[in-house]
Order: sequence, then C-alpha cells, then structure tokens
Amino acid sequence: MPLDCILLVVAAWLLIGIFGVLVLHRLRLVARLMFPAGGLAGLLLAAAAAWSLTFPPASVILPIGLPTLPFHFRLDSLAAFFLLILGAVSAGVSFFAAGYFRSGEGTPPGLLCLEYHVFLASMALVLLADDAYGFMVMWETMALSSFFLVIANHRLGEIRRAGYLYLLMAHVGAMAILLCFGVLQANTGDYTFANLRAQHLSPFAASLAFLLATAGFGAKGGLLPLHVWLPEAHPAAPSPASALMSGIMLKTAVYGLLRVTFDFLHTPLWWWGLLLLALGLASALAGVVFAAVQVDMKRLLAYSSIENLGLVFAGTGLAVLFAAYDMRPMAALALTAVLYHVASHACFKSLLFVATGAVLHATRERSLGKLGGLIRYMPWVAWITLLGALTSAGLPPLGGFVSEWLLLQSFLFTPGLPNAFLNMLVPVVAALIALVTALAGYTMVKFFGVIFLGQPREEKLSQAHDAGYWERIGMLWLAAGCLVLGLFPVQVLALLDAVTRPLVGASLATQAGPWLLAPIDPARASYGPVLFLLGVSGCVATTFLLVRWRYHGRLQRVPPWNCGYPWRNARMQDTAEGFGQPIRQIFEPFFRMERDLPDAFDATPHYRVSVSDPLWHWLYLPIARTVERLARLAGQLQQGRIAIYLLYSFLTLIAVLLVVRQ
Amino acid sequence: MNTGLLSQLLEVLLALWLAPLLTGWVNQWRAWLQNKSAPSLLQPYRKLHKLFHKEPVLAEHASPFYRMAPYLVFGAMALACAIIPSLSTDLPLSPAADAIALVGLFALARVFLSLAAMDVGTAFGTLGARRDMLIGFLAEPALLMVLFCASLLSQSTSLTTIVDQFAHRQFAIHPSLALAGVAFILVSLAENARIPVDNPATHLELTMVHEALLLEYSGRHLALLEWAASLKLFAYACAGLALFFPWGVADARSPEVLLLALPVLMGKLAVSGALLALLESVSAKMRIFRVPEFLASAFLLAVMGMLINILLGA
Amino acid sequence: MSPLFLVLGFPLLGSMALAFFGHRPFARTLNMIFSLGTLVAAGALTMEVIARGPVWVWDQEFFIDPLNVFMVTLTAFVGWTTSIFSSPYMRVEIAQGKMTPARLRLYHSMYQLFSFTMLLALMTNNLGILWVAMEAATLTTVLLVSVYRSAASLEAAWKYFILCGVGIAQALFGTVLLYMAAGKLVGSGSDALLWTHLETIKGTLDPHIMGLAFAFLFIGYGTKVGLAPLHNWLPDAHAEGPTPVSAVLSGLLLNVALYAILRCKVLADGALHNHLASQLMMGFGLLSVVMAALFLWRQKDVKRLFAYSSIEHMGLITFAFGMGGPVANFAGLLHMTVHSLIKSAIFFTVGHATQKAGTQLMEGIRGLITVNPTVGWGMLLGALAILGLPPFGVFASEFLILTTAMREQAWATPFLLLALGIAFAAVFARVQPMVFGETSVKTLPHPPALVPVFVHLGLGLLLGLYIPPYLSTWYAQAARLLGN
Amino acid sequence: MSTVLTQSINLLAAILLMLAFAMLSQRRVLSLIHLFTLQGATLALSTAIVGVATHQPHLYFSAALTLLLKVILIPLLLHRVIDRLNVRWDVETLINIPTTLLAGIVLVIFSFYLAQPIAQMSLTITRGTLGIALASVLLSFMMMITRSKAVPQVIGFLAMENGLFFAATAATYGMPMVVELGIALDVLVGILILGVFLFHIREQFDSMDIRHLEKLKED
Repeated sequence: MPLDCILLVVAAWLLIGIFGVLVLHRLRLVARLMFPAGGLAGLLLAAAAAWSLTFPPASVILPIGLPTLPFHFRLDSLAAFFLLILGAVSAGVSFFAAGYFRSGEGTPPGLLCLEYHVFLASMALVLLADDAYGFMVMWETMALSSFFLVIANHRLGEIRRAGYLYLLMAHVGAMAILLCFGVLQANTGDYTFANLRAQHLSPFAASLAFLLATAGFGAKGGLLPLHVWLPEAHPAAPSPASALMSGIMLKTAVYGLLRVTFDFLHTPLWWWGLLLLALGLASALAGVVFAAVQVDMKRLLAYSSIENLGLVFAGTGLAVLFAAYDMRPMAALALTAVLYHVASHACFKSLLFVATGAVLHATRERSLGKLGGLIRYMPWVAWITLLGALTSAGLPPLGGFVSEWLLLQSFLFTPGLPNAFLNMLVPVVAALIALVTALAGYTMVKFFGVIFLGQPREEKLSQAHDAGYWERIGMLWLAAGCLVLGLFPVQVLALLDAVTRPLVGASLATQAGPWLLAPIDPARASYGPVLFLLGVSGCVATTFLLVRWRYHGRLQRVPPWNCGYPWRNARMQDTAEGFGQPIRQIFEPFFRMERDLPDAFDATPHYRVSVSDPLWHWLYLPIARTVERLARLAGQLQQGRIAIYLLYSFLTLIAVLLVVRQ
Repeated sequence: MNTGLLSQLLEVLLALWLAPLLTGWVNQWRAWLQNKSAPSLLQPYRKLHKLFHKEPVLAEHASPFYRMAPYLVFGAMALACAIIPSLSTDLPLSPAADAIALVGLFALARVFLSLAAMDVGTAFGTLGARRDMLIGFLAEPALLMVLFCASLLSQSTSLTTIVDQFAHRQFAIHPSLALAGVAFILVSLAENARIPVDNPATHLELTMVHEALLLEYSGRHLALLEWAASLKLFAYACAGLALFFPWGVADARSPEVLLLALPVLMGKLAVSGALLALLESVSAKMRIFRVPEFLASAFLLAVMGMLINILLGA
Repeated sequence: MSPLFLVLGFPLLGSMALAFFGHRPFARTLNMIFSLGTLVAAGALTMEVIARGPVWVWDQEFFIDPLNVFMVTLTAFVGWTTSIFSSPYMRVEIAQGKMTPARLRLYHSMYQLFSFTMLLALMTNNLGILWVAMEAATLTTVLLVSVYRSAASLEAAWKYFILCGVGIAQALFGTVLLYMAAGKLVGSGSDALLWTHLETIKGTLDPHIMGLAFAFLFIGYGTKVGLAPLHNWLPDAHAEGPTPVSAVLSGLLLNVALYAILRCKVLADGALHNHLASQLMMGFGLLSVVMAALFLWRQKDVKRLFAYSSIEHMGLITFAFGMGGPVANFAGLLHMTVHSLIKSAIFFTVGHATQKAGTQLMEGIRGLITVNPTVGWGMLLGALAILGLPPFGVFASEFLILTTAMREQAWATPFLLLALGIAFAAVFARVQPMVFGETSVKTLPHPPALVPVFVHLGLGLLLGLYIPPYLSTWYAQAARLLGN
Repeated sequence: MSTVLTQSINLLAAILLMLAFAMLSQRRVLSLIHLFTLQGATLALSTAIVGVATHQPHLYFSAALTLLLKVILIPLLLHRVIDRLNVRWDVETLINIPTTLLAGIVLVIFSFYLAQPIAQMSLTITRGTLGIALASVLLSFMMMITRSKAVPQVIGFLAMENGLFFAATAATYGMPMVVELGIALDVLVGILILGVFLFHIREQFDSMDIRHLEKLKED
C-alpha cells in the first residue's frame, strides 16, 4: 500500500515533468503550478515512506525492463528512510523552486521542470529498485537528469566543463557499481537483489565487491579521491538543483553502500571498516579545509558536502568495524549516527543551497568577495540561513549536533574492540572528527558572516530584495527540518530503529524518556536538546528582563568609529580571502597554491592567489596524459598509407591462419 | 530532586556572583606579581555596574543580530556554569548536556560572538572574528580530547558521572590525566584570551583577539560580554578543578556535603586564580601565527593522553 | 507470390527507375516511396515468418528465419527513414552546389541498388550469392562514397575499394574452401553452398578445411564489419561520403557483414568442435573496442568520430556473439538493433549540423541547441544513448553483454569497461561543446527532417525500458539459431 | 590419360605460381599487363583441362568465360586505360626485389604448410593445387602491398582474383554456375568502376601515384 502510494508519486512527478515540456515557455504556469504540485507530491511521498516504516517489506514487479529481468521494486525500511528524506526535503526545495526560476536562465522553464522532476523520480526509483538492471537504469537516469540540470546555463564554458566532468565521473562510478553487482551475483546469472542477498561469497569475492561498491558509490558521494567533480558540478547547477544534488542525490550513494555492505554482504571484514574510516576521514578533512578557503559561496557549500559525506562514510566504516566483530548494538549506534547525519545534512545543506540561490537572484553575485551586509536587505533569507549555518557548524541544539554527538559517542565505545591496533586509532579518529567539526564552524562563520553581515561590499547590493513567499515557504520548511532533527532526537531515533534493526540485528539499548537522548545508558551519556534549549533561552530571557528591569533600554545610533581614518570604505572589510588565509597557512600541504606577490616598487600592485586541488595534478592529469599518449600511439598506426593498411590485413590474415592451423 | 534543584540554582547563582570576583582576583594577583598596585577585588563589579548604566552606542547599520548576541553569549555561559559540577554532581540540568554538549555550548557562544563582531563591518571586528575562530577551531577539539581522556577512564561522557567517579573512587594515578591536564591548561589560556595567546589588557591591533571582537560594543551589551568572559573563565576553572581535583564535590547521596563544598571550591579557585596570574606573568605574548602551534601541541598532548590511556590499559 | 520478391523487387525497380529520373525534383520523394514499399513488403514478410515459421522460397535459394527476417525489417526500416532524411539533406546539397543532377541520379539509383544488395545478402540461402551480394554492396557504396568527386572522397573511395575488395576476395577464398568441404560430402552442385543444407551436415564437414575457410571468411567479412586492424577504410569512407550514406553504412552495411560472419560461424562451430571461431570473434571484438576507444580520443572530424564509435560498437557486438549462449546472442542482436537505430539517428543530426556549420570539423560546430534545439537535443541524446547511458537500449544490451562477460570471460571485462570509459570521455567531450554554448552555426533555408531522428531515438528508448514480448521471443529465437 | 591431365594441371599450377613471382618483381606496367594476360590464359586452360579430366561440361563454359573476361576484355580495358592515362611506359621503383622474392618464397612454404592437411585427405586429382592457389593469392596480396602506383595495384587485385578462380576450379571443380556468373559480373563491374576511378584520380591529383592518397589519416 505505501509502495503503491510511492509509485503513484513517482508517476505524478513524471507526469508533471511531461506537462512541463508541453508548456515549454510558460514560466508562470510552470513555476506557480508545476513546482508546488511536485512539492505536494514530495510531501505525500514522505508521508507514505514514514507510514511504511511500520510495515514489513513489500515488493512489486513491473513488466518493463529486460524480458528476463523486469523491474523489481521493493520497499523496506532502509529504502523508506531515504525516501522519507527525499520526499520531505524535495518538498521544501520544490516550494522554493516555485519562486526561484525566472526567465532567461538559458534553458526553457518547461524543460527545467522535466529535468527536475525526472531527477526526483529517478532518485525515488533508485531507492526502490530491487534488481541490478533497474537500479543501474535509475542510477544513470539520475546522473543524466542532474547533468542536464547542471548545464542549465550552458553558455558558460566553465559550467559545460563542470557538467562534463560530472557525467564522466558518474559514468565511471556506475561502471564500478555494475562490476560490483557482477561480483555479487556469484555466477548465478540472476541479477535480482533477492538473489544477491541470498549469495554467500568467499572473503575474496566479498572484499572485491565491497571495494567496487566503495569506488562506485564513493564516486557519487564525493569520497576522496573521486570527489573532484563535486565542487565543480554543484555550484554550476541552478540552486534548487544544487540543493537536490547535495541534499539528496549524494545520500543515494550512502544508501547504495549501506545496501551492499549490510544487506548483500553478510559477514563484513574488519579492514573494510578501516578503509572506509580512513577514506571518509580524509574526505572530511580535505573537504572542510578546502571549504574554508573558498571564495565562491556555492563551491564552499559543495566542499562542505564533501566534508559531511566524509563523516557519514567514516561513521559507516565504524559500523562495519563493529559489525565485523559482531558488536551489534555498537554497530547500531554507529549506523544510527550515520543515518541521522544523512537526514540532518539533507535538511541543512538543501537549505543553505537554496539560500545561496536567493542571494544569487537578489545580487547576481556568487563571489563572497562582492557580497556583505545582506541581513539588512534580505532579513528572511538571512535569519533562516543562520539556522542552517548553525546546524551545519554542528552546534547544539540543532540537527547537526545530534549526529555528531552520536558519532562521537560511537567512537568512544570503540575501545571495546578486540583488536589493539584499532583501539589505538580511536583517539586519532575522534580527534580528527572533532577537528573537522570545529573547522566546519569556522567555515560557516565565514559563510554567513561574509554574505550577510558587515557592510555591503558593492553599491548594487543595497538593491537586493528579499525572497518571495514561495521561497520563504520552502526555506522555512527546510529550517523546520533542522530544528525538528535537533530538538526531537528521541522520536527520530525511534523511527531509525526500524531501519537499523534489520541491517545489523540490534536495537539501541535504553531510552530515558521522550526528552532525553541516551542511546546506551543515561549514566554513560545523555543529551536533552529541549532542556538545553530551554536552559539557554531561559538564561537569555531572564538576563534580558533583568537588565531591562534593573537598568534601562535606551539606545543611541551613530556611525561606527572609523579608526581615525576617514577614507575607510566597505571594501576594506576583511574579505573571504582573508578569512581563509590562516587555514591556507596552517594546512599548506593540502593545497597547490600559486601566488603572485607584488614587489615594493609596483605602481599598480596586484596580489593574486589561486588554490587548487593537488589531486588533479597527482592523479587525474597523469591518467589523462597516459590515455593521450596511448591515443597518439594508436593514431600512428593509421597514417593514411594504403600499402600499410594492406600490410595490416595481410599480417592479420597470416596470424589468423597460423592460429587456425595450430 | 529538591536538593538537586537547590544545588542547581545555587550553582548558577554562585557562578554569576563569583565569576567577576575571580577575574578581579586574577587581576589583583597579576598586578602584585608585576609589582604594580593592585585594583580592588571588587573592581569588576563596579565596572559592570557602570556599563549597565551607560547608554549603549550602536553603529547605525548594525543589525538586530548584533544586539541579540550579547544576551545569547551570556546565556550560553550561564548555562555552561550550570552544567559543570562545581559544587555538586546532583544537577537536574546535567543530563541535558554532557561533555560534548558543553564544548558545543562554548562553540555556540564563540560563533555568535564572532558573527556579531563581523556585523558592524569594521576592519577590527572581522579581524577579531577571524582570529577568534582560528583559535577556536584548534582549541575546541583539544578541549574535547581532554574531556574524552576523562571519559575513557570513567566510561561516560556525562560530566556528573565523570566527576562522581573521580571523586568517589580510590585514588589512582592516571598518566593520561597528567597529559590531559597540561593540555587543558594550554586550552584554557587560549580560550580565555590569556597571555601568551591574547592579552586582555591591550587594544593593540596587531595582537588583540578577544578585545577586537568587543571593540564596537558599549553600554549594557559590553557589560554582558565582559560578564560572560568572566563566566567563561569561571566555568573553565571549575571544569578543570572538577576533572583533575574533584574532591569535595557533593552528590545526590550526601547533599549535606554541599555546605562544605562551597568553601572548598572557593579555596581551590583562589589557588588556581593565583597560579593563572603567575603563569601569565612569567610568559610572553606570542605572535598570532605561533598560536596554531601552541594549540596544536595542546591538541596533540590530549590525543597522547588518550593514546596512553589505551596503551597502558588504564 | 512471396512478399520476399517484393522486398527485393522494390529496391531493384527503384534503382532502375531512379537511374532515369534520379535528377528530377520528385526523385527524392520517389526514393522515399520505393523505400517505403520495401519496408511494407518486409513487414509482410515478417508477418509471414512470424505466422508460419522459417520460409524457403524459389527452390531453397532464399531462406528466411527469425534471424534474418529481423535484420531485413531493420534494414528496410532504416533504409526508409534514411531516405526521408536524405530528401531535405540533398535539397540543401543541391542548393549549396555540391550535387549536380548527374550525381544526384547516380546517388538515388545507387541508394536503391545498395538496399537491394543488402537485402539480397540477408535473404539468400546460397553462400556464394551472399558473397556476390556483399561484393555488389561494396561496389555500390564505393560509388556512393565517391559521389562528391572531391579529392578526399576519391581517396576514401579508393581505399574503401582496395581494402574491402581485397578483404572480400579473402571471403571468396573462404567460400571456395567451404564449397570444397561440402563438395566432398554431397558432391558438387548448387546444394553444396546452401546454408540450410550445410547446417544439417555441419557436424561432418572436414575440420581442417573448415578451419581455413572460417579464417578466410572471417578476415574477409570482418574487413567489412570494420574489425581492428582491418578497419582502416571505415572512418575515411564514413567521413567523406554524403551523410545519408554514412548513416546506412554504419547502421546497416556493417550489420549485414556481421550477419555473414554469424552464418559462417554457425557452420564453423559445428564442424570444428572447438571454440576457435568464438575465440577469434572475441579477440577481434575486444581489440576493436579498445583500439576504437583510443582512436576516438583524438578526433577532430565529427563524422570520423562517429565512424570510430561504430567500430567500437561492432567490436562489442562481435565480442558478444563470440561469447555465444542465449543471453549474449540476445544481447548482440539487441545491440545490433539499437546501434543501427541510434547511430543512424546521430548521423542524421550530424548531417544537418555539418550543413548548418559548413564544416565537418567539430571546432567549427558550436551551440547547436541555441539555433536549432531539436537538432541539438537529437545529437546530444543520440550521443548519450550510443555511449551507453540508460534508459536507452544500448545500455540494456551493454548491461547484458558486460554481465555475461563477467560470468564467462572475466578477464575481458576490465578491458571492456576501460575502453567504454575512454570512449565515453572522448565522445562526450566533443559532443557537448557542439551542442551547448554560444553558437557558430547558421539557419538553413530548408527545414531538416527530424522525424526520423526522434523516431529512432524513441525506439531506442523503448528498447531500453520495455522490449515487447513478441520482439523478445523473436530475438530469443534468433539467438537460439546462433547456437553457443 | 588422367595422369597426363593431372600432371598438366600441376604444370599449369606451377606456371601460375611462377607468373605470380614474375609479377611480384616486375617493374613495368606494360609487362605487368602481359603477365596478367598470360595468367588469365593459363587459368582458362587449366579450367578447361579440369573440365576434361572430370567430365564436367560447365567447366568449359567457365573456361570460356575466363578467356573472354581475363584474357581479352580486361587486358584490353587495361591497355586502353594506360594509353589514355599515358602511363604505358611507366616504370615503378621497387625497392629491394630480392628481399621481396625471398619473402614470397616464405609465403609459398607457408601456403603449402597450411594446405598440407587438406591435400593429404583430398581425394581429388588436383590435391596439390590448393596450396598453389593459396600461394598465388598471398603473393598477389604482397604485390599490392609493395606497389605505389594505382594501375599496378589494380593488376595485383585482379591477379588475386585469378588465384581465387584457380582455387575454385582446381580444388572444387568450379563453383555453381549462378555463383560463378555473379562473380564474373562483380569483377567486370569492379574493373569498370576502377577504370573510371583511375581517370578521376588522374584528374584530381595529376598523377597515378597513390602516395598522393594519404591525406586522410590520424594525426
């Protein structure tokens, strides 16, 4: 029943998309009718998914696809959880999009509507797919539709390059996934997930499958070193699309990895967990360090997505580690942390991306160096964004903190592992996670502060307008998600239990009432966000009232002190570059920096610094060069000479005859 | 429960009341150690009172955020003091926030303060915000690691449980805690804007961090922020004392110890305040770019502490 | 009278008629009508085969089974859509002064004759006639490729003629050997070259002779399929001929040549009792895929680019048939179908694009989507489809091929995947700037015929998502005929 | 009687092989055409003899067809072409003829090696001829590789066809009639088209040197 509802929603999305093409250029109709309708469908999807968490898994076979392998769909709790996120978050983004798309965006609005809704539908079907063919079809459709969204504004060469890189990496990743399924089916020739689940592979084959899954899903999830497409593609897309890509699409990678690791492979090995942990932490650290030095607001958020997905993968690694040593409750805790982070990242990252969209529309500016002071012109956007930024920084009492709290808790229990070497890693890993979280705070202060606070760095910023009603609705919905995840972790955990139990076979132990999050035991660790919020707000309110009551509420407004320097202007504020400078200095080995410094006698001094990812130079460019060299060698075989061509035929003939004669 | 509520209330009020005193005490000691004539012990109270009376002067384009931040920072610090078991471990608010949440609370305050400093858009505010966040992103994980050292020993991240265990357990020497203790001192110096990281008594643009953040604040807002800074120092001091010298803290089983706990705490605070002043007097302020190294060593010390904890199986 | 004679009669009649009227304005329509007639007749033939099973006609000289009836339909269909596309294309060519009436007459006449030879090759039961038809197809296409009489087209046609002529000569030698092997059993006479006849006695054919015969046949017809390293004529011929010819070369002729190999492989498998034929096909298929992927990397000319892509796909299909077995054969047939449909659709859009841009060099073709969104989208979707992105049918067949390869020839999968990845990177890097971005192309006076493009793409899409049951049983029957 | 016939077929096969070698090393276009005519005549004769030996009347027809096509029609055409193109006295620069001949000998040995198992089991009177046919096909192939002018290349192509025909008649007593007719038609049309092409090439490139035909390539 919930499955039918969900398939109906998917069909509705597809219909909306097709209808969008029919009214290709009628912007108002598309924006005010199609997108809100898509959003409502998303809400319905979320409701159906939440409802289905209480049902046993249901499946259905549609008579399309390959004749020997029609599309199988199955709705179990893992899929339902991700569908819930998909529905809820996409609803917010769709509402926002209703007010976002304007004319002159390069691609006609109707086409955008089609791409957008096909993207949504394919994501839903990826989560539902229960056979390898259906999964791959949906997976690649998802990549393809989002590719079209990325290059919506295809006139910019930079965007085209981003789109190319994105689709290429997506395709390479998909090949790895396909190979992974090939290993998983263990020569039975049956590619239904039911069969993959039933196979018991040798440790070697299982490891191979796991590695392929890590590569394939890692490429989608921005795992180092396959992350290079992400900071290019996410900023290039229109903001609602970026929001969907960062907020939801990346999560399908997590879904896939969880599906393969916990559902298909029954006995994980400990080093898988270690590998995932290492890769995840590396991505997290690299992501946040790069985020801190970005000067483009959407690139900053894209790198921040790498960081968050890195944390998610690290958590998954920990869950694998626990599962490998058969520490089921611990695995459940780690997995819960992972899923929680997935949910909260989906909320806050979509929120932040749509916020950048609102800023972009109001100012036509993406570069942090040319923004500033927008809180005065766009208060709605600013205050809602603040909530998202604080969540992203992992501050209590919001959603991001809960997941980080759970993650750190699960690390603290790692010393129970029966492997001394792994135990040694715990402090290092926990420290790295703490560092990443703190750096995320740094990045978010930079993000919010430079865009919304201070004085406008450009004249035109004072013309910026606040978001419209649709945009506000969308943003408020997403912000509500951040708040709910932050304040009601106990209730969310109750939902998550239905997801983790089938995967690792254990529930979290005790629950200390509805207001206190205590996944193990209240004496060991507890966190009560509502109480916390009440505490803070109580203190604040009391202080405020006391100050007003005891003293006064007078206020005087004057121009700020100019430090005795009358020619001071808004451009002299600290820039985003400046904000990133300490990070550049401390984490110098991470970057490949090119700097032009002026010398003392320059009449027109210029300072230029460009920071790029050294992985390009270490990994990707050499691969491209190798292929180029091979291609040149191959090209030399074909120099236009007919005699040479005849010689090839002749030699081939001789060779084949020799082979035949043997 | 009643005693719990009582001790909780007592703790908050005590913190609010004692925090400026601790600041004054440290200042006094510093002056003595530097052969200056010391200000009165009550000087901080007078200053706060004066500031509260004054009319705040606000930059004309400052946003509501700017006015909101001092209250929030103050509230956060007050809550921090409330959840650190300084007098008793029987605190009803304590389950709401464990060690990780405490660090999160400090981070929350820091983020708000930094953002507020950026709001006016003068060069100094942003500069201060950047430096403060720089210190923060290294100090916070280090603090967390220090707390984790204790957590590993007590198998809990709940502050009350940790202190409970440390206070009512047979005395044992934990080498990991020694390392963590050193790390904690380094972190506290950085977090509370003390020499060698920052100088609370200077407004020199090349060096100031915390003062740069407050530069545009005045009147009651400044008063709240100053008070919050005192509270922070107080909270750190209490946290350090609770972790490393947990004796004399009351618990639910023996509420009567609460009466004894207060003088014990005052004594411990007096000693640590004097030591802080001594430490500040004997060290020199360092360049801002050496601060990451300073904090990184704190961070590493704390991690080493955890490692030793696991290596020695303690 | 069997519809078979209509299938052959329409194009033959058409070629004669167009030899006289090919330069008239109505010739383009006439061309379409004859092609449509062929398609209708082919449809009728298909109905008959579906209803009554394999059909022998004219003293067993013609033989229709599910394998070739499917290819006959495909050939007739693509032949028809290409004739639709050809009409406005040629109109522009005349307007641009590239085609004179004489050449146009030659073009139209040879187009129909070429259809005739291909259909003859597909439907004949006599391996000798098969050879004759293949050689005739070469001759007609040589004339088609050289129709512009430019230096480059002459060079391409010369190479095509010499290389394919030599290749096809090897095939004749192979046919002679085959005849020799059969003649020892059944005596000489025309029965000895009838495939259905040989098929029944394949187990008793002399393995030595059959080995040699298959080697020659494989090299011979393989040259026409464009298997590396025998492929060198292919990019030149595709690039320098008129685009409709490139479309049918890639979409049909290569298939027909591969069909010839398949028929021979069935016999060789039966006679040799080993996997030699399969191994040869897999080896050359894999080599073609890899080489073509590398060649793709450095292309500048759009038609050469897609010509190499055809080599890649023919390699993949050959590899699939080499693996054999019901699934791989099914996949090979499916891949043949979708490759024909999509590659010809791509060439249709490429034809319009080159006419608009006035050059075949890709750096001169930019931003099609801004000038003519349908052409741009057609090319982009076609390219994505041919690169194996779902939900297009190429993905379905590649999925089946790759999964079968993983099961049976695990060693080959990394090579295949690597080559597919390189091909993706290469082709997409070149197609994307042609489609998107600021434009350099102008609009043309005559609107392009885009219905064929989207019909082909639509069919390709359909085959990726849903293969109708009768089609899949038909494929399955054909796959069974090919054995393992 | 039949041994004489068999021996004469073998003799003609040997002559065919020798002609193939001669063509491989011949520089002059005109001589090449003469050699080709000679090859055609040998082929026609051998076809006729096989017909006599095996009492297969359709081989006479085949022999007549060969005579008409390869001894009269095609050489005539070729003569016309070289006259019109004014290349009658063209001499090609072949490098390293001894090496080419040596390679040719290797090819002959290879062909016999290939044909050996077939010859051993063959029951026909012409058991050795398959190897020779194969050898002459491969030698013509090699000749095409070594030529850089268009006309000699075409002659090489035709010589290869001759080798094939020899294989068809000597090894299998001729193909079915309908096939043979088809092949003959293809060859005829092919040579006509080639002839037309030669003129076009001459027109375009002012030369018959196919080294001008190297513009289409990968770079």
